[in-house]
Amino acid sequence: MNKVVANADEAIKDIESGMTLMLGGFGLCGIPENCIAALVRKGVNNLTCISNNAGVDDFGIGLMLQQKQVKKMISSYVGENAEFERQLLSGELEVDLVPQGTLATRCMAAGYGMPAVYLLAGVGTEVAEGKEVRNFNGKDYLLEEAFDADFAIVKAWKGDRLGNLIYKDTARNFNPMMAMAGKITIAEVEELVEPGELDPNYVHTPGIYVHRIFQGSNYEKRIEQRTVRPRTPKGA
Amino acid sequence: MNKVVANADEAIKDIESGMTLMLGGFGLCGIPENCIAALVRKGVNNLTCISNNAGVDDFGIGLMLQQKQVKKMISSYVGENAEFERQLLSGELEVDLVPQGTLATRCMAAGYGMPAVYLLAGVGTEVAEGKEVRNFNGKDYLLEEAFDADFAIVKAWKGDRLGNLIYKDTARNFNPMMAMAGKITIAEVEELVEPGELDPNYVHTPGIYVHRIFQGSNYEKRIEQRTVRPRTPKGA
Amino acid sequence: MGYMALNKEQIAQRIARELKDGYYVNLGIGIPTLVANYIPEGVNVILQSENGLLGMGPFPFEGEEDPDLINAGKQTITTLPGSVFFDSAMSFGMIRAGKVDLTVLGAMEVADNGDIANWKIPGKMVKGMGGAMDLVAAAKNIIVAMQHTNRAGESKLLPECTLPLTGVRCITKVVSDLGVFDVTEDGFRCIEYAPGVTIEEIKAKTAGRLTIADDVKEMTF
Amino acid sequence: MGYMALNKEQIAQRIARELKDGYYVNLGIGIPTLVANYIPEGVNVILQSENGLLGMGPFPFEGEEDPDLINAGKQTITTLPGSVFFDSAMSFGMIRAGKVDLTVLGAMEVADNGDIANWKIPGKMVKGMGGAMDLVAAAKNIIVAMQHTNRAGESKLLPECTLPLTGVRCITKVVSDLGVFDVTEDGFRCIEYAPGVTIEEIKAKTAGRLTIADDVKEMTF
Repeated sequence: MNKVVANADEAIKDIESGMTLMLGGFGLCGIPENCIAALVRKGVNNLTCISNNAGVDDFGIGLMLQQKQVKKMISSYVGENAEFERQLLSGELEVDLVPQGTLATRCMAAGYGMPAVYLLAGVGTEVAEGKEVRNFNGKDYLLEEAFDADFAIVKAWKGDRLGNLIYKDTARNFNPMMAMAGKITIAEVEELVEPGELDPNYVHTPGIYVHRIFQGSNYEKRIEQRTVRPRTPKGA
Repeated sequence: MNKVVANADEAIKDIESGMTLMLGGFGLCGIPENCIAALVRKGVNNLTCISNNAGVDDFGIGLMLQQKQVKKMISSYVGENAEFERQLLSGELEVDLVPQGTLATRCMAAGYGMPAVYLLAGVGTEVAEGKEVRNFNGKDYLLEEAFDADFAIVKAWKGDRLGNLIYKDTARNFNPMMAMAGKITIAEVEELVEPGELDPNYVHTPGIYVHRIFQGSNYEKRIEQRTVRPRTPKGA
Repeated sequence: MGYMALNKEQIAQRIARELKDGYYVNLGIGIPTLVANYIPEGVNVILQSENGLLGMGPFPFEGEEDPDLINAGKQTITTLPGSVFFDSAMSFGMIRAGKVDLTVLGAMEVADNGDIANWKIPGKMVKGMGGAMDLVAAAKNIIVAMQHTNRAGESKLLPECTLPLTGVRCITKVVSDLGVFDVTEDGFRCIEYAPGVTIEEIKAKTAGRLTIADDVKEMTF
Repeated sequence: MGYMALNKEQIAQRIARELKDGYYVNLGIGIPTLVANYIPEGVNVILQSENGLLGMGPFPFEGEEDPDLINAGKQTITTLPGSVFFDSAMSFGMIRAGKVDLTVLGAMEVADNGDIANWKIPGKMVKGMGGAMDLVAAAKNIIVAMQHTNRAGESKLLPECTLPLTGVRCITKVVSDLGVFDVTEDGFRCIEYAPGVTIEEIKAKTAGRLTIADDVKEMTF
């Protein structure tokens, strides 16, 4: 069993215009940079993208927005992106804003074979419009359906030939749920290792969920908000 | 912040008769041996126990059954236990048999703040009796409610003062979901370590879910089915 | 002339031929467990154990049993390179999400519409369904390993199950001691018969609707 | 006569007094983030960042920023001994399950029944709600850090929110530049006023129902 493909272009070769994609990452942290670049090269369009954010103007999903490849974004937060706002206000782009926890849980539901779950977020707000409201134990919940994505594209720290993945720090974020949720799941990793090199107790995404894997290259890993504290002066 | 208690007796001191408990483990693997022993010593009864299995006659939850401490078992499989069967057939014990995946997911739902989820298992069987059936995308599902437990009692391999836990091998099983699901969660661990000793990327149960933790002792870790293969003869 | 029916090892051996390279497979307790011993050369499959393991290895050598490492039958086992542990919720999540390609399990009764009963004998046996209901509800490809008849010689391949169901219209194939049967809209379709077993015997011992495939053939070992 | 109102740091400082030893706390973007700088001596709290971290530490030293280690505001941060990473589903799972003891967040408007609006200005701003709707729907204890009035001097503590809601009847306390207000059945109850601010000014600048606690007192720093 070998799920390894040569590179991002091969991994995404059968992604077609009009498809629904999940893309991992939070802000620019833990995003599948190589696959996004390949999608831009391939030029598919009319995509529906499920991703917590929409990148910034010149990085992440922002690169796909620049090329007008995205028909609809399903996200929780789409600030930091002027081109996004322009396309949205001009009507070129549809957006479905979903509370972040609901977004994560609708991915998880898909990966866990649950067609729908009841969640708290958004009760009494415009997010609830058109949704079933149901009371359990005195509290109202919204019925939220699992997402249905043709491909999930995730970024992991390390992975093996069988598709087992581990993530690093907060670059984990949405990646594990999306990895579970795609009909076909593509994983790009910083380091591809042999089966047996990852400790079986500490794999975050079991390989059964992953269909294709490759070692990415030239990761930029851009930082959105570089915040630091001063060093205590040396020898002071 | 220090969640450490001295021992099992202190950890369970406010568990009272009539309460609902979740107990981790699969068969005799990964069960909270120390807390079960303390519950037997304390002699509380009329308990409702949510646990995948009911132990064997003289170990695990079987020890509580011997003392007639259990009013109701909520489990997926209760074979391997003659005393259990006797109490059940005589009407002393109630049992609610739940498909194993549904059992796990109803624990998870509680830990994830989901009051109910739709699941496949049991549609068209007697498990579906009295439950809402709903069709999503052409398939029928049952509405299954989250469990509501006063205490969850789990067994981990290592844990720290803050309640962070890691499990070993298949001793993980139901423990992580139950740890998330209890109103109060008690963890017994084989090794109690200092914060910082567990790699933050590989903690299975974040300490926020755990209220009390102690290092257990004298683990028997009994094996139910000792199966082995012959060694190739040496120097043959 | 040859055997009159398959023994358990042969049932397992025949089922093993259904495995395809790259499959994720869940093997139930009993005969299904034996299937692991007959995986064909060149076919790599990964065994899922629903208590939380992908990549189940063979039994350990004596003295190397680890109480923390068991399968869903509570047997001591080992791991393989690339194995992964996970919790029970994720385990059944992957089952429900259709990630397991093939499930093999035993049955007390099956019906010609694909129903299966294997968890309860009212008033007699109250062991519980374990993971069987989740598996049959979700798996795409379910093969049942079973004896064709009970001890009284009565058919266990029925027009309708008499015992409480485990799942409805879910099984795809039955391998019994007498033959191999696809579950079709027309009921059981016999596609192979055990060496020495006659079609007449199969007809006599199958209570459910039965058709015989045009190209039915004798099983070989 | 002292200040005429609190600055942002002082609002954060006042909110920090609400932290109790052992609390798990989620701090939103903006003023709430500053609360971490004023945690009282002897009070140990663990900060949750909803992108997947418990035990958020201070900003890194220059040159030690790690792009894989950020908070929900996308700022580079550090960990502390005992920190844990997890995925977004678990992060919001613990929020929904009520494991986070206190949430501090900003608001554009609040209403005297506990409603809050902080995610959308129709036709103007379409950034999205991020995790705010999940947090306000689930947290038991929600403190809002905000300016009492908008740039035009109009009250943001209203009888009813005019902007699209983030959550209904959920906030428990407001700390504004003018004072501290519990949210009660009778609307906002002023329990403290900022040094140099008069009750009359608070009354004039609060459009929602307002009561003044009998033991109302001046805030001290």
